[in-house]
Amino acid sequence: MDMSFSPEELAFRDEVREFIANNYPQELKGGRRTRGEMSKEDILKWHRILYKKGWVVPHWPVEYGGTGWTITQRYIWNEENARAETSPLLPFGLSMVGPVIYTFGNEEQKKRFLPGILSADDWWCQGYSEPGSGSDLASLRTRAVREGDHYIVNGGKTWTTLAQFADWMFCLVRTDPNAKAQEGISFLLIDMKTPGITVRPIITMDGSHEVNEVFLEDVKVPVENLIGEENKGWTYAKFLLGNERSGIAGVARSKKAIERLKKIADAELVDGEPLMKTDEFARKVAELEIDLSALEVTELRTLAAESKGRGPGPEASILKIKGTEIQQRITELTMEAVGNYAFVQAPRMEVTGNEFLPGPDYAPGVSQDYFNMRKTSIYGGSNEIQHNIIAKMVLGL
Amino acid sequence: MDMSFSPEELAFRDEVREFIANNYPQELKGGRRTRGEMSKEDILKWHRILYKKGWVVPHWPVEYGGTGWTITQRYIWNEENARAETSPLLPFGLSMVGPVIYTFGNEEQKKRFLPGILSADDWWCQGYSEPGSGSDLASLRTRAVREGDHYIVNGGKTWTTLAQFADWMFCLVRTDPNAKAQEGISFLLIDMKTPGITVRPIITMDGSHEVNEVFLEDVKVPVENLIGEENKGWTYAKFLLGNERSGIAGVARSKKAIERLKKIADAELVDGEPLMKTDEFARKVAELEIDLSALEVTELRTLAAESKGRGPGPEASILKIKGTEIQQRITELTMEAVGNYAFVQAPRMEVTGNEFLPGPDYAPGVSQDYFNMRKTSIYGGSNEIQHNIIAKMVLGL
Amino acid sequence: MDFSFTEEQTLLRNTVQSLLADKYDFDTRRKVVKTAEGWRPEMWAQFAELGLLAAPFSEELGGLGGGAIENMIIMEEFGRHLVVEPYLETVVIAGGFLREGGSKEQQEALIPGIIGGETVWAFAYAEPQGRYNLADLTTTAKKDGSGYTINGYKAVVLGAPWAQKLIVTARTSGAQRDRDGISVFIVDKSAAGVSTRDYPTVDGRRASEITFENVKVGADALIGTEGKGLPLIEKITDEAIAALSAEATGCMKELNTATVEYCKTRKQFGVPIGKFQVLQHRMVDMFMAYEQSVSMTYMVNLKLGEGDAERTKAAAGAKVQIGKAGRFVGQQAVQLHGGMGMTDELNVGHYFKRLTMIDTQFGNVDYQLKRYSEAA
Amino acid sequence: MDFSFTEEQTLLRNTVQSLLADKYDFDTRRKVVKTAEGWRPEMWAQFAELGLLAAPFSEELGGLGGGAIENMIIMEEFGRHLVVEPYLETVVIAGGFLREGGSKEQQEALIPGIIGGETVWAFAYAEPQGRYNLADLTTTAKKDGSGYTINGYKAVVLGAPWAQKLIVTARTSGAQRDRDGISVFIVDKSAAGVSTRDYPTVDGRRASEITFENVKVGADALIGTEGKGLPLIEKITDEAIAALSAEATGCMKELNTATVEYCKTRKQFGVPIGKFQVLQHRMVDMFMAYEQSVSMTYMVNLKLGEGDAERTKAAAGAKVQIGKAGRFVGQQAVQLHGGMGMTDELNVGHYFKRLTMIDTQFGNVDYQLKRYSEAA
Repeated sequence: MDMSFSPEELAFRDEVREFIANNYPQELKGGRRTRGEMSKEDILKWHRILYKKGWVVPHWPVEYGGTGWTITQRYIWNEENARAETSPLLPFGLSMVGPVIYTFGNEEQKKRFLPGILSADDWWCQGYSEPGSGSDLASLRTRAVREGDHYIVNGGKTWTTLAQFADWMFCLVRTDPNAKAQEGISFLLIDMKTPGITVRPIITMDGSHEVNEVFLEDVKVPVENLIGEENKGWTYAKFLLGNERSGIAGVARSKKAIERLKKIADAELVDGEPLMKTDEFARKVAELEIDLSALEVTELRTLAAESKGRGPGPEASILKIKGTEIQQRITELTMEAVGNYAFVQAPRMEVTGNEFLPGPDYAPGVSQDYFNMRKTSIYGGSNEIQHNIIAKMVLGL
Repeated sequence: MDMSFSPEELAFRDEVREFIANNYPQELKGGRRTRGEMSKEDILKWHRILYKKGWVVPHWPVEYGGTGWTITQRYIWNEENARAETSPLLPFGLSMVGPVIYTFGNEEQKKRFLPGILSADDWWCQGYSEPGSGSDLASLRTRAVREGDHYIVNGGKTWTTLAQFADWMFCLVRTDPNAKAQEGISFLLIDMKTPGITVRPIITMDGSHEVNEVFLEDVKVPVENLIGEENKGWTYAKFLLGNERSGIAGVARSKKAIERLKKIADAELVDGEPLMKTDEFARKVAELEIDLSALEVTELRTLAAESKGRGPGPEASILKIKGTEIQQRITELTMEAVGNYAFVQAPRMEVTGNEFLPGPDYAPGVSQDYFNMRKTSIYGGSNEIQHNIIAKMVLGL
Repeated sequence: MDFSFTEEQTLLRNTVQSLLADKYDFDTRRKVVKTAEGWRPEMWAQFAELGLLAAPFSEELGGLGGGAIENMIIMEEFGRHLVVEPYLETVVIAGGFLREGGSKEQQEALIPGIIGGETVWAFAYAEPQGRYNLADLTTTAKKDGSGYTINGYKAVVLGAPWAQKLIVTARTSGAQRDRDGISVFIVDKSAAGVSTRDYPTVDGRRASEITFENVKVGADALIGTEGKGLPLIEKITDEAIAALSAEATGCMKELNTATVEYCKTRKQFGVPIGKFQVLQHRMVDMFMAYEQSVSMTYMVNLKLGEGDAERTKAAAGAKVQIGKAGRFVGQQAVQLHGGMGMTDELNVGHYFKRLTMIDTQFGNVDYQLKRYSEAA
Repeated sequence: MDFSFTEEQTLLRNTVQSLLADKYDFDTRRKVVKTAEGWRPEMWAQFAELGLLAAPFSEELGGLGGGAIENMIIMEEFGRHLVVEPYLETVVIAGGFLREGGSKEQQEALIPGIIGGETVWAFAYAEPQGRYNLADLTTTAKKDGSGYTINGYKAVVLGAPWAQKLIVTARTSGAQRDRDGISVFIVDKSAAGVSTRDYPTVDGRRASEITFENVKVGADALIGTEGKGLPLIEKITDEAIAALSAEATGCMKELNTATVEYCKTRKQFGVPIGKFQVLQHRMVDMFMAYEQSVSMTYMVNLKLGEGDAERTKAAAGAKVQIGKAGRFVGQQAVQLHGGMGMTDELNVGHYFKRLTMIDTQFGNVDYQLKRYSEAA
């Protein structure tokens, strides 16, 4: 047992740190803008730099563009990115559909789609949830009917993150209406420019436009865009969800967010003393830091097990539950820290730069961050569903 | 709306206060011994004094011995008893079987049993739970078979509080084995001296002997000891459980217990300062006091509704849940307050008076009180069951 | 001891309920808060017309002879409809200052304007460095002839964009956090030297940052005794807390009803999600949090007339209770509504945001817990 | 980075497991703790024989060359069986003081007695007024010729009834809570002037109150430098915390296993209670609390060799985690076992009681939270 880095790992850390310092776009620095406030090009800038460097998919097999890093190196990579507050890469291509394509796709599909994912020439979005499906993903009702060498797709998807920018959508559709819930589902790749697709924004309570409804009306999708076998889509969907959860603990970014919280609480005054020096606030932050320390080791233990061929497995649900609880709590305490200025509503879209934002620089938007983060215990399989998974798969209940 | 007392009510309070001061037995003063540590005679002393005064069953109808007090007067009575830390009266006769007998019993039974309940010449215990039944009371398996003018009872009861002293047990038995769970149950009164009854102590983890197993082997019970109709016992059982819950909030006693906690926390030192002056402990006590204030008003609201003929109803489940949570929390903080001396094990039975009990007087036994109070969220319908009741009966889920 | 409402009080509640049911549905409100104005002066006029703005004033002041319970009833119903109009600031707070601390002249001059709906008020008390401490003031009022000159900065003055008049707390003597030396003034928002910058708040209201630069007011601008303003300020903010508690219970009531309703109809895995025991118990906990909040709201509103210590405990206790309950109920209502709960379209998120901000207003749970434990 | 155990460590665990499975079943333990002695010296001899008491000592000190990880493994297994014998006090604490602070002579004279099982130690550090503050000492040691004279009172000295030797903290200079001026002494329990009163503890152990009245010790009784003992005391209590954390995870593991097992077999309303979603989620929360505790236990045991600040954070953090998790897991294990969980007969209550007391030992959650937040 050992929690320290080897000299090689330390050298790697320095290399990574230097690369980020030299290459992360100046204009993006400062962190913590939500994607709802960023332009499409800003969102992609860092991706494109990493693509050039060959570091855009450390978690992929080397043959498809992976870096071949060890688990520890990937841990360091994540840590360093969080430390520098780089804007996170979009997961839809890199962590979601990419691995599905290289694992279950045919050679044609790999050739056709992987390069665009790596280069970010193709922007992907996720067509999983439907109005009414929620946590019960398998209840989806979007239909795809084979007609010659096309499927005709009708239905709708919702909570589709950043679909407003998307070139492609990976989509679960029902191809056998008579099969039981989880059977009869297929995994289709759909060009967002196909006629019959309409994207309607959903504004969330914090004022952001991150998610959308996508309406599909007689959308023609070539059969060669089917991944794997027809009616076996649920297998690929579950594989994807398993991948999605593994990064969700967000430990490194939460560490950074706590640093920021502490700085704010140092600047805020209670009776002339820094808020951070008050017993009560200090304790709340300490509890949060301890929770996060524990989660960090829990994640490392999971990664260690993974690197030995075990897992990720249902234990990953712990990472989702605890990770999102911590993220939510950080935003909650940050909002608390700014006191009366928590009232300030910062514009989330169409920022003109002329808005009057009172109070210290760090204050505007913190309440909205808190409101926004409530989504994390709902999406990606709600935390209740994660409890069900552990109860069933780990405890055997 | 008004939360203050009228002049008449204030006069009543003074009368009650004076009566308690003049009549509560000197040797019982000081409060908070658990019944597991008291002799049978000590437990009954206060009861007998109140019986003489005519104040032993303020909640009964006047015709059966009640005082005819208003809801507010009963509230004052409870408050004053808690204030003086009088030892609570046993509920088994006064609050449980007594009301069942005067509500559902025949004239004979009323004449035969009510006087002994009032005078405490009869000590009652409750034969409800069985090994294996737990919160699912209706699953009971103790059988009573009619033979001539007797029932022959076989089976066993458990968690029978203070059965070691009991003269009588009110008992749920199955008289129709073919009926569905809640049907086919009857309500019998059993003389504990009847041959075939064995009482075995259950020692709880705090070292007390409060509860017992009661084995029933071919116990002959005269048919005139059946309450109401055969196979209708569930109705009476539910009536009894409803009554049981209404007093369970324990607000007045919890107030007194918080006072005691605060005194302990004033005496305990942290770096030379009273624990009660530390920010963290003061806040925890404040949270508890606020919870209790809210519960007090909630109880008053329930009583007010009751006095207008509504309720008690399933809202009483709130009183059980919050009341027991608060009682548990008080013992938890009291244990915390004494620091290292929480380790001390005080004798709970067979006290010789010669035991060495280190630390301040208030310390020995506080951990055991905490352990003991864990029972309150289990018995009387576990707090999970109370949640089910509210979900179903109040929220209609 | 009595927890029932009088006939007049029940009538008042019915009046408010039918007005709001008619004119204050969620979609209307959503549109209104997005306009440049952000509120409806014509709604305010209706409030006046129906006597709501007169409810808590005594008859000799031209009111309807009500008090805290009337405020409670109105604010609870306002909470249920997320009413943004500044009843709290104008009637409860400014009205409270005038009633409790104002001279007969001030009362006669100013209360009719409140009751008639002509004057809207805001309460400029918080300062950036002061957080929730009402005595932590750097705004000063210097004696200047028979009047005063006010200099300073007030943060997050809710409702100020709509107001004509301000209640301003300022230091006439003493050091920054002294309890003594604080005074309360009436200032016209249009007075020379008052400048405001307005902005929207996350709960659909408007606020201003206000700078006072050599603002001259007369001797008649002072409410109560010079330098002895803090006890009055504390009393009135406790009255505001009592009213906010009622608003919060209104919000929670709606959230609980909506959540139970949603869970009864929304199906997942083939059954209404309200059949899942974990969600059932969650809703029971939400229900209990609401009931306990109602209890504390009754308590504080019934104890506003008691001595300082008892009033403080009741107000701080109520604020802690509604702060904790509001957070829990709000978060869980969103959680149980799933993605829908996150949207701007549904009312759930709006109640949640308002409850969150109520916790901040006049000091959050932490602040009030400390205040509670320090009260004698 | 590596979270795997060596072959030797796995072997050690297996050894402990099979010994305890064989000799330390719950019923045997229950009988033993009710005897007058309260422990089994013959079990201690077996520990010695199997090399457990040698595990964390270096080979040059006659040990097996292990360290914190070995303590962790042993204590976790001891936690699973509620072992009462004083491994913590003798091997971890006294052994730790000698290893980290003892002179070569002290080590050579005393460690063999620990390893061989001949000497049992206890740690007399807490005082009634001091609560959890290791520096809050009124016990004094006055220079007396080449040696010292000790006077004072120590509270709740766990395992002392079984011990021959004591580690005693005392003030050689400075004021009551000064960090400087604290020294650590070895005192024979049989020395003149040492008097003890023994009593049972709620978790089935024994403790003593100890009075020191003009107890004379030689210069060789001092561990480390006179007046500079506090950093050493802090380091060793952190090692004790690391070991206690492991013990706590052992207790939680057993409680979780027992609870899941019970809920699978116990039926209510016709189904195993483990089918009720509320109980399922409760058990998932218990499982997560356990996993997070294991993580913090690994962390503190891996960081004992780091600088003071980092070690303090790891130890305080672990103590907070196991304090909170232990309380939750213990309470819920009792709750889910219903009435059975309340009985003395079932092991559940005993794990719960031990977990409760572990929180108190060396400072509870509140104390350690403060310590964590004050660590640089």
